[in-house]
Amino acid sequence: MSEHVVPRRVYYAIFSTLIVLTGVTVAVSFVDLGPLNTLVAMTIACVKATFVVLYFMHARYGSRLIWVMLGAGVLWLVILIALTMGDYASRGW
Amino acid sequence: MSEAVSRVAHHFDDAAQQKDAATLGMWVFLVTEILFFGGLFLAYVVYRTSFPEAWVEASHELDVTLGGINTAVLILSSLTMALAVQAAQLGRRKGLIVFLALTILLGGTFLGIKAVEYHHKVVEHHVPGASFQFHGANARAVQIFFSIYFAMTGMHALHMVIGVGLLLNLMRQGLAGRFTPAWYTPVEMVGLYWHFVDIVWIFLFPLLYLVGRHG
Amino acid sequence: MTQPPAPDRHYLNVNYGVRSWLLTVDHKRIALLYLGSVTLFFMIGGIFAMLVRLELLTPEGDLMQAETYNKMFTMHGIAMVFFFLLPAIPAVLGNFLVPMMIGAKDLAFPRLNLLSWYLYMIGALFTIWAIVAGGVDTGWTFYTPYSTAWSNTNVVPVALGIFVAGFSSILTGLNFIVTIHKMRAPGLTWFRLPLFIWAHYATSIIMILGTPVLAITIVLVALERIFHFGFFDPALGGDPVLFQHFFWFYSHPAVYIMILPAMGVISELVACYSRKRIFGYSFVAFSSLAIALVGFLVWGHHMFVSGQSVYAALVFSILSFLVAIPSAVKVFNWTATLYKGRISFETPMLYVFGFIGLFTVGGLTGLFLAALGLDVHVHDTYFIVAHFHYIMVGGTIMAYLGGLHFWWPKISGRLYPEWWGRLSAGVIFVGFNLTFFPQFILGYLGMPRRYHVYPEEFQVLNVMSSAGASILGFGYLIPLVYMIWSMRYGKPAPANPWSAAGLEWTTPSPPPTENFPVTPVVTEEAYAYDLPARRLPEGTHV
Amino acid sequence: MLNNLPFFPPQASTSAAQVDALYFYLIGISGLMSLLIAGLLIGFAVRYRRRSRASRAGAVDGSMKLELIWTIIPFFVAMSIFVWGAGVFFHLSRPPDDAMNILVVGKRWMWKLQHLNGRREINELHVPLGRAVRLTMTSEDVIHSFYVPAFRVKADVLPGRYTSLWFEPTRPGRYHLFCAEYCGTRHSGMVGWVVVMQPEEFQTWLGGDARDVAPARAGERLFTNLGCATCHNPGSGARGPSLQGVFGSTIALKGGARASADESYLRESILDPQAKLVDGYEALMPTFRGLVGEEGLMQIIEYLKTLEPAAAQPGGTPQS
Repeated sequence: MSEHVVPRRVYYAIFSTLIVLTGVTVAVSFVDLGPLNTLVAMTIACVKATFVVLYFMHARYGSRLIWVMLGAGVLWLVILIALTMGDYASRGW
Repeated sequence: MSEAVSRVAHHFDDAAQQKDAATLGMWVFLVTEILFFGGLFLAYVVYRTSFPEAWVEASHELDVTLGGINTAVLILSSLTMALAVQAAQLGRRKGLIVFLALTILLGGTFLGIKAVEYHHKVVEHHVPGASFQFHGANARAVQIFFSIYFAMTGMHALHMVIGVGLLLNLMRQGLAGRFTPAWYTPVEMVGLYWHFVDIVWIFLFPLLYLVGRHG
Repeated sequence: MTQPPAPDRHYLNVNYGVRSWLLTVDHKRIALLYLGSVTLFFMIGGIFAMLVRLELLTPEGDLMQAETYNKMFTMHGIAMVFFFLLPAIPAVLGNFLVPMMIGAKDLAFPRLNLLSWYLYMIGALFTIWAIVAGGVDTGWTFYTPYSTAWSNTNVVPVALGIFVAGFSSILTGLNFIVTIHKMRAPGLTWFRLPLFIWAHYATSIIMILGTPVLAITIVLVALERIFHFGFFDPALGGDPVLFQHFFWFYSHPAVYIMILPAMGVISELVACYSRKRIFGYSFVAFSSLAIALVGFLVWGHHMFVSGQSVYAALVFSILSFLVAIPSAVKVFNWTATLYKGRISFETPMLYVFGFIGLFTVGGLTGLFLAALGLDVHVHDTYFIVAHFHYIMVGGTIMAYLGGLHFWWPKISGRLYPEWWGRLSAGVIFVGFNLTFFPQFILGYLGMPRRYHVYPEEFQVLNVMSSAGASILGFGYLIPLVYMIWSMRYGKPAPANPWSAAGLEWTTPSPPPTENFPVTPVVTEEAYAYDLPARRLPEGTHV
Repeated sequence: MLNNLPFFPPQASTSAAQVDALYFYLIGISGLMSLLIAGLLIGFAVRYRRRSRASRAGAVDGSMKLELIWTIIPFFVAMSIFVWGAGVFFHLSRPPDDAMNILVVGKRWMWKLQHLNGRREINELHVPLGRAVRLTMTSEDVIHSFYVPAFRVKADVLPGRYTSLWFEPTRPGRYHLFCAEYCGTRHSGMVGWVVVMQPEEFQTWLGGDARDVAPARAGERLFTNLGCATCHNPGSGARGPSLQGVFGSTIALKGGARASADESYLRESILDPQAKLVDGYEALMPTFRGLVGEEGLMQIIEYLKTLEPAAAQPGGTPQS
């Protein structure tokens, strides 16, 4: 009944990638990229989160349904932030 | 290996259906957690766009090294958690106990470092409310930053404490030999929860600690 | 379809005693636990409603003080919204029927289901304690900065009660989603599912994606009120309009949590009593999903005059018109189902007619509020009060009573007294319209909500409304009496008194604990009313 | 035009007629739809009741054509309502430039109003017939909402921010003023009257005895007492940006952004100077929060509106 067993070296590889990415995000934050800083920090965080979801949480081997659920959760967060910020951004017009 | 009795509840047809149901249920719960923390991220986005300078000033009050160490500690605990789940999957009871212990230890370390940071904030009067003091002109906006900082990291720490409690419970069950390769669902479910809490911190760290560091 | 041997053992008499009820994990018993607690809170909310209506008989505030009145309408709102309307159909009818309709033995997580009921009761006890300890006067919407800085009533205890009860809703939604995905009987594909299941699946999505945002809003309100963390209070630098975004992001989809299960019940009833397949099955099913999804994009129509930007108001207004379309499609499909059917007028069907009529009025008045220019005038007036009562009372409660009567034989194993049922449905319909239609006129005249005293020229309409409220209140007592009466003295019910289609009717009434001796295999479409086995010999009176 | 209809609010402003027209359009649509649905319900119920002999042949349980019809037609009807509603909303949210400005401060359970010549009123507002009036409103505590049903206008009054609404009265008389956002114990007591008078009557009333100093002059006195003039003077080398002709101008901010100096910007700059730093000036200005109340802020802003841009203003910001 055992599902897909992820070889250990994959876990170690993912772990080291995450540590490296953490270092990168800290380093990049000390470089002045103007508004890009936040964008880069968030992209790196999303990449790290995707790695954790795919390999540590076995989403890669799980069913399509899990991906739909996760996608819905993230999309709803985006809806919440986007429509609210829509109000804040357009107040000055 | 002891008889691989798979404990199937009466209302399920077979163990696979039960495991699928448990996994789907856990993921749906994690979606509610995404929306729960999402509210805090909304407050963060709204107030950062309203007070950009104050955000930079306030973020400089946080200790990047402690934050960075904590991030590494949490990522390491995710690794040990994943290895614990794998050990349970392969029936290596000793490995499961060791990795669970390591994850609990790392969780404790994270909470310890967090306690140090909170103490530092109390000493510096950065806790919002009556005791809040901040030189500089942006005191009101900086106080909002710290309101959001304590709400986010406090809620995250609360989830860590719950996670450590769940892990201790897993240790007790693991020592009693309840997990077999045919039935180790609780270990995997706590694993999913733990990885989620780690992902929340992966977003909290840059958003709170790394704002305009180049200034 | 052979009639399974009616075992004398069923879920009600399998064992007795308080422990067998308080520690049950049988979804049917948990549904009855919810039935009891939900009815209790309906009565509590109803008493507050009567006190509010009595006060409004006269323009002066002579029945009670201003703060008492403010606590009355606040507790009416909280008791009705969070402790009756949100759980009613999903937790009572949903818990009982979702497993039976899909041929499962129980929900996916029975213990989680019992935990949901306990969380609901803990939240309820918090709220009752807050009522006893002096009540709360912020309105069920607890807007800031009034709720966090100015009100000196029990805001945090009630907020905590709602926070805990919110998790009951989340766990129920989670249970339904997993059950519907993973535990359907063999052969029961998605498009053979009863529309009751589709409606509860859409409702569960809203429970999962919306309720957590209310939970975090309550945490932030508590942090701001107790520790002065500045989130929503301008004195601390926060923005009160941000609270309204947080609150309405959940609270508008919450009104779809209240109406979607009602629509599911109506789809079942209209098909059964027309002896005909539902018209446009897939359109009605997808309308439920469309309402659930688009329902999350429209919350800004609660804030057209609250300082929100003009352009954001435009976006929310156009989206609010889009969310009205699926509801209209459903009403047209129900009406079309009646065409060339064989309609009979038992009590549940009377509730169906009541529902379709009143929900249409409720929905159409929603268009008034979505129109920006009009909402400026009618926002926060009795026009809004009338609109949402037409949907909540005229819609959800009518469908809840209809569903309760329809499945009562299956739940209790007894038949309710038919003529009493029809009488009470009529009284409720008349009382309802007399109560709430005058409020539309009051609203356009400009009478604001939550007013303890009001100008004299509004008195005539308020007296009519209060008169209607007493008829409505009396109308609701009648079913309470005869339903309890029927538990002991009602005629024993056959397995399928209405010759309805649906797996839940293939088991004896009341069903055994495991619902089906052998898991059924589904071979036919949903609502297969024109199959010979289902055709009623002419002339038999049901 | 509809002023004698029973159970109907008086039409006393230019926008009342527009809102009512939209209201009757919607009543028409809803009436039609309700009759259609009710008619079909009752008709089918009678015609196809269980015992009736009507033929059931051709019973159908779905038709794509019908579904499309009753999706597309409601969609276009809904869009027509949306467009009309948005039109009225834009009319309601755009005050004419020549509107007469009146300052409103909402305070738990009363309305404090002040005309520009200094005349103060509590829970009463006298306005001249046929002249657009613009209210600049703020609250000293919780959210209130200024609502005059006869004019069909309403706007929330938010603490910590200015909101505004406008109307042009078309019919003399006394009309209800309500607070429409729940604000605590005596929320239902926070009511008053809007009195529409003939223009000449209004002028004599305005010049009446109980007259306070005009907000602009009171603002000037505050401007000097609080020491604003020490930094904000038109002379070159002043530490603060010159405020000559600042109201309505576009300010170049540090970091390249630009902001239009409306009442909210000026109020925020007095209470949170660091929120928007003017380009080329140091962040020296202390906050005046707590030193000046809501009315004082309004008076200072009225004073700033009276400052004309100096003739030869080197690099002065243009008057909008």
